[in-house]
Amino acid sequence: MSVKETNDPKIIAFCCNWCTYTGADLAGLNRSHYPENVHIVRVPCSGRVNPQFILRAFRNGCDGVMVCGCHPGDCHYSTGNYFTRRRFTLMKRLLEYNGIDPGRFHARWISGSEAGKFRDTAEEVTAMVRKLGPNTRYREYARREMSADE
Amino acid sequence: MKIKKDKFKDALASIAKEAKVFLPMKGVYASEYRVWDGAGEPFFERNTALPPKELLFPRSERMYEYDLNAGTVTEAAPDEKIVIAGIRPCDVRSVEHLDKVFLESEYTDVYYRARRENLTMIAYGCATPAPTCFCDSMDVVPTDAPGADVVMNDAGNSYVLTVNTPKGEHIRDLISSFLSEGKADDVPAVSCSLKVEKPDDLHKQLIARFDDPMWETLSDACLGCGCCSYICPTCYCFDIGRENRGKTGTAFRCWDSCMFSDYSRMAGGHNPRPTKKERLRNRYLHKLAYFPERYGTSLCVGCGRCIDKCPARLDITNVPDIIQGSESNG
Amino acid sequence: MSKIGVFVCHCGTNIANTVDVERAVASARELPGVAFASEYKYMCSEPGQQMIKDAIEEYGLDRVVIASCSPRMHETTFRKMLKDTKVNPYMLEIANIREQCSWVHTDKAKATEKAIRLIRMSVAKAARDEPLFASSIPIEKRALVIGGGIAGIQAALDIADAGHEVALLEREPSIGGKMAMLDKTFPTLDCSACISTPKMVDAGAHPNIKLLTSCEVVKTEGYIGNFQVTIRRNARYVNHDICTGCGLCETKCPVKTDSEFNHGLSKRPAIYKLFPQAVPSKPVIDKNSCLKLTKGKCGVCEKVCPLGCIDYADEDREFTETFGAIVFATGYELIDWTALYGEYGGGRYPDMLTGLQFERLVNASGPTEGHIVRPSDGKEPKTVAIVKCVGSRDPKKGKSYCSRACCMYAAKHAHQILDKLPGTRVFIFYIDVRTPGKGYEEFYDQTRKDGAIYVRGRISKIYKDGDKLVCNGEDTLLGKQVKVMADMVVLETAMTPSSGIEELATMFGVARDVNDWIQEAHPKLRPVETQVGGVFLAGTCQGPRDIPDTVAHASAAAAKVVSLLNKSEMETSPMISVVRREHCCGCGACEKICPYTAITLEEIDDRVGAKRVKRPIASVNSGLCQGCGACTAACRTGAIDLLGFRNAQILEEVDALCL
Amino acid sequence: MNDNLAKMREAAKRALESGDVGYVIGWGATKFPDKTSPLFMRKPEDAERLVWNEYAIPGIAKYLLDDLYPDKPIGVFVRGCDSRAINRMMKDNRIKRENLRLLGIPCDGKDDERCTICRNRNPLVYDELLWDEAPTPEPKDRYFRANAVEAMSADGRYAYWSEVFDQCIRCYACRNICPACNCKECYVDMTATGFQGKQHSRSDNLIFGVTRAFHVGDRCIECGECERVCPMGLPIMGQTQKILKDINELVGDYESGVDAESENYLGVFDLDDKDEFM
Repeated sequence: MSVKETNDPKIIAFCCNWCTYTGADLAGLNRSHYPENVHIVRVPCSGRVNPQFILRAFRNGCDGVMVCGCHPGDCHYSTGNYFTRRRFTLMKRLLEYNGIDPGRFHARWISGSEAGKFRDTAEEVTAMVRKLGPNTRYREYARREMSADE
Repeated sequence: MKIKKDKFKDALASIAKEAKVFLPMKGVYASEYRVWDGAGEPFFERNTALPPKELLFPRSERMYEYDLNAGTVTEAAPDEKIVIAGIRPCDVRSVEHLDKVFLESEYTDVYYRARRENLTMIAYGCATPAPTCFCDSMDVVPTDAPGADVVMNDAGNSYVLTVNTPKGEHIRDLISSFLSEGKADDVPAVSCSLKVEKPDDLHKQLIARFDDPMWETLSDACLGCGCCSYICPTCYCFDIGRENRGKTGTAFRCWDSCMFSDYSRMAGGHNPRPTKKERLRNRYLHKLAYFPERYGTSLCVGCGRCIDKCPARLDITNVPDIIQGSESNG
Repeated sequence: MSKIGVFVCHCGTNIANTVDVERAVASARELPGVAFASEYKYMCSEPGQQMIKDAIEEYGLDRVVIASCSPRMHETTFRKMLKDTKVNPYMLEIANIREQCSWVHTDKAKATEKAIRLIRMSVAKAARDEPLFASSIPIEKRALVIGGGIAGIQAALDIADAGHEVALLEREPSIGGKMAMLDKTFPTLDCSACISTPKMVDAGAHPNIKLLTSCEVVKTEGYIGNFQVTIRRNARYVNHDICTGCGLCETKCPVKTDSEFNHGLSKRPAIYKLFPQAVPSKPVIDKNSCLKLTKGKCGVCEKVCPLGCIDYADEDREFTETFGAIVFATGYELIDWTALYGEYGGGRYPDMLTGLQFERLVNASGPTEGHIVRPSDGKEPKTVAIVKCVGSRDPKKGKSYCSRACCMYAAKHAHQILDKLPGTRVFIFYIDVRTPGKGYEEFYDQTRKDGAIYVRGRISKIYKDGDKLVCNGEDTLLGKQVKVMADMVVLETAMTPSSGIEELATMFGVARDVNDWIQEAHPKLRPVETQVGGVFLAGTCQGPRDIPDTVAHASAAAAKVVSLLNKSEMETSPMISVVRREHCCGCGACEKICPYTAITLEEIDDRVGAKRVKRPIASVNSGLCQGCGACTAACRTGAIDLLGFRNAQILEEVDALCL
Repeated sequence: MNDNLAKMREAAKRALESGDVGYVIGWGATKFPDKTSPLFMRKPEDAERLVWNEYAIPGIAKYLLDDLYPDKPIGVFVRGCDSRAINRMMKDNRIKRENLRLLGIPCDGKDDERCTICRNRNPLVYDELLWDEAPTPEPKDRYFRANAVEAMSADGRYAYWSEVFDQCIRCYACRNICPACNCKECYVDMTATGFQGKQHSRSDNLIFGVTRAFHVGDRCIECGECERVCPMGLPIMGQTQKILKDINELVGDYESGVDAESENYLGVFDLDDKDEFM
């Protein structure tokens, strides 16, 4: 099974427990539908997300990555997302600078009540990543026959 | 036998029909033995930044792949024929040393063997040693490489070829249409400017001075990076790792360096070589004492790469200098 | 190898309708480390839980993955369940296949695939779970209430009545705060002193309350249940242990200086009680105006004191006490309008008063014994202008917020003027009239009926013309310029946080909002807590409010304190940061990023070669750490990690998704 | 022998003779005229081996991390770049000022491309200044590498960095010379956590490159030593320059190591920070 055959992107979303994860749960309660491609990893705070997680996700085969947390000012831990903002503003630019398409990495503020925004973001990111096709950059193929580096 | 320089590429093209040809070439950032694309110019003026060991002992090598779902293990079996055209005599000597380690000791390394058997070396007799070169002090003749399959020397507008082995004869047959008669004995002698005087029992003296304060001075400026090991043609340490993906995965090995602090760190945290002093001493002793003790020859071939590239300008030739100095002083 | 049990819940049909549960179970069974996998209709039900317990017993499981609804629903339930088993409650992962899978997807095949991936991620994370143990910290059953106004008094009384010791700290020489200065309280017009002084006396006499007047907090360490607070008692120069408060000294003191309590409308001696009903009812010496202390001359009070209480050698003294809980009741101040409103004369005209000055003026125990007269000439005013929102709702010059109490006390002031000086013309300049409180709208109506003239508009300029204060403004309802020739102007100025709040908040690590009010932990659901465990809020330190709200807020804070102090120890979450000492280089990046000051650099003994050295490493205070993990992302080495969400665990989840 | 070298030898000798310092770090000759090697002088007579010429290029401050608990202060000759390195390591709590004896030597610029972007030839922290400061010439484009890469297309940038990191041999010389890379243990060696694959593959090399840059990023003192020491001659300042360029664009003038107090960009925040996330 070659990765290039399918275009069913894998998208990972690091979501803070207090806002976005709750917002995603609310999307569930509302029965809002979005693509199956988005998978949430629960973290206590977006400030917990180490930029190296993103590199690892691209390395091992994610086609898109999201980092989501509370809106600035709403952090459950009062200041975590301010650091997230600084950290990922730089990281996003650095990734683009290294040739990762901006469509593959998204940082968003989604509150616990913004179920609609979560759904819309999931749809939007999936569409964008699907258009870009499978990610090969920074990708480490586990087996030789799968190697398809550019 | 001779080959006109303007026929050299045609000859390479003939070889390239049945083997992957590597030439010393300039890269965008550093020179190395690169796959010849049919057009690239050889870079004979200096030895390459990277040694040829990568072709036998890759930086990172997949050893086997496994699939627990299918219950299969697939071992890598490199079978690509490789010809290095223009390998320097110092580097040929380094391959001879690697052979000792990977083939001639009680354990044979299957991956190395597979690659080695498929390798043909056409040496290029060195006419332009760099200021950091000292191979002739390490028993290498710059213009000759008995360990190579073919030796090639610059003779004005042509190269003079000497065939040493059956593999060499095969190369000769492949390129016979470009060859003409010619003698090899007109190759002028070449001498390195950097000379290293070393006593015959250097390895014994070094081991005797295991606790000498000189190691501290020698390692003062060491940064503890792996530069010297990785550009050394004879450093052969590796680490084995695994890339697991669920029930499938790959075992790989990759270069490692005894200059790294975590190289000798044990699981419990103890490190028998806790500082750069012990680590640099180990590397120098490996080159100049342990290997000679075991195999009867210095592991250092005098290619000078480590002197040239060391960020702190450490110089392995200072070691025999100190011994020689204290010998002549004492 | 771990022995993971995977339990997939149908949630009736909530999950099972969209996810092929059987397939999910079959696929989970194949995962590395999984020893058992099964499904059930309702995992959270009694039989569901029993099934998990039985499987743990039967298959010797050491960790559990439950694929069900959101962990926000039932993580606690399942943790509690695991308490009765051999599996540590933190060796549990929940794969959210309801809210984040079956409810949001329709294609059963695809949803099943996704559920399988989510379960795989949870299993991978669970394989790296480690047993965690909630630790408990002992609770010192004493509270410190900072600020002795009505909020502090109320909180202290409530806590003390519940049987806990309270220290009530006040930087002034008496408790009482702003409420003690007020004349009457709206809307009932009962006398402020009549209702607040008994509370002051109660607080002073309560066996569980220790008054710390003339005291300030200088340093604090520790955390919830165990704050070590260093307090400075400023020198009083009067030995309160023997002083009976007879007041002789006050009458003989030759100094006359502005009375703080009367806002400069009268004078007081250098040895003084803040006000007649002060608690403690004993004087102190103001070292800045006392002749003996400033010039070395005088000493009258020492001579007249029958008990020898005067001690000019008294010094500031620091002491440290331990408290389990802290209540901030630091109150408010009025904004300094003179610096902001040059167009109102900037404080040059004596007949312009702030609301609190007016309170003293109209107060029977105030400088004029309650007669409303002009400070400049002692004449009764015939026309009074009351200007609201001075500094409030004025983002350009003052504060953007509404100070909440002013509408009502402006009405009260108008009422008092009309009551005491019938026939006076009272103009109230306002932006809006806000009367959200019991009886408030009725009071406002009554004031208008009494004759107060409400003019909608800001005053743009006040200047003196003869002995009149000319107030220029616009009536925005009529769209006409108005000019009032007033004899007296009362400015109802904005409330701002008490001075010193920044230092105090910083000491405790408590956050402030943009206006420097203390930030509550949650604006709706945790209005009396701060984000620092064990530090609570009472009254206007959190934002402007009136007396009833302040008292309610204070009692709420007291209830929180009491429920904390009723425990002898408190369980803390074990999902906190941990430091690998051998990897930590002590750079302090984590220390700066921690919102709870939970990380400090600690010197540890280490060996470098043969040398014994001391080196700094990060150290996590388990009482303060809330488990946000911000520190982990700041650590380049990865020496600090978050239990329950370790770097390696998150990476395992990533890897498992990528399979 | 030039005057400045005489002053340096004198200062080193004096310091060693007085017994105030355990040793002094400077530059010594090698067998090759165009190369110097960091020199550790332990005895007064060692000062005679000191050299100071256009090849006295290697950064020497990083060696302070090899001896964090010296019995006596360590003497170090400090140029502008060395002084910023020292500030950097002091800010990161790695070295203590009282363990240092800083001999300030205003630099005249070296025979190295990276010195053309130097903003501080004069040392910013020192105990004594051996000769007069001279103004630092107007530096060339601070972001010369980053600007060049930014001008490429996304595919071009990926191709560019792939070519660079395909050549990377992961010797970590860049890490080991860098004064901002001052962790006790590097994340690279934390194999149990697994942030960094050990394979010498394009992806793991690229990930090393980006991670190194991000870890150094707001701490980079722009000395260029990472490039100087790279045995493969890789233009890796292009990564750190990009981060510094972005920081300067986001919050205005930002430089690391000019003092030992200023906070790191990523260690603080501002409520009004630019928000590029929706």
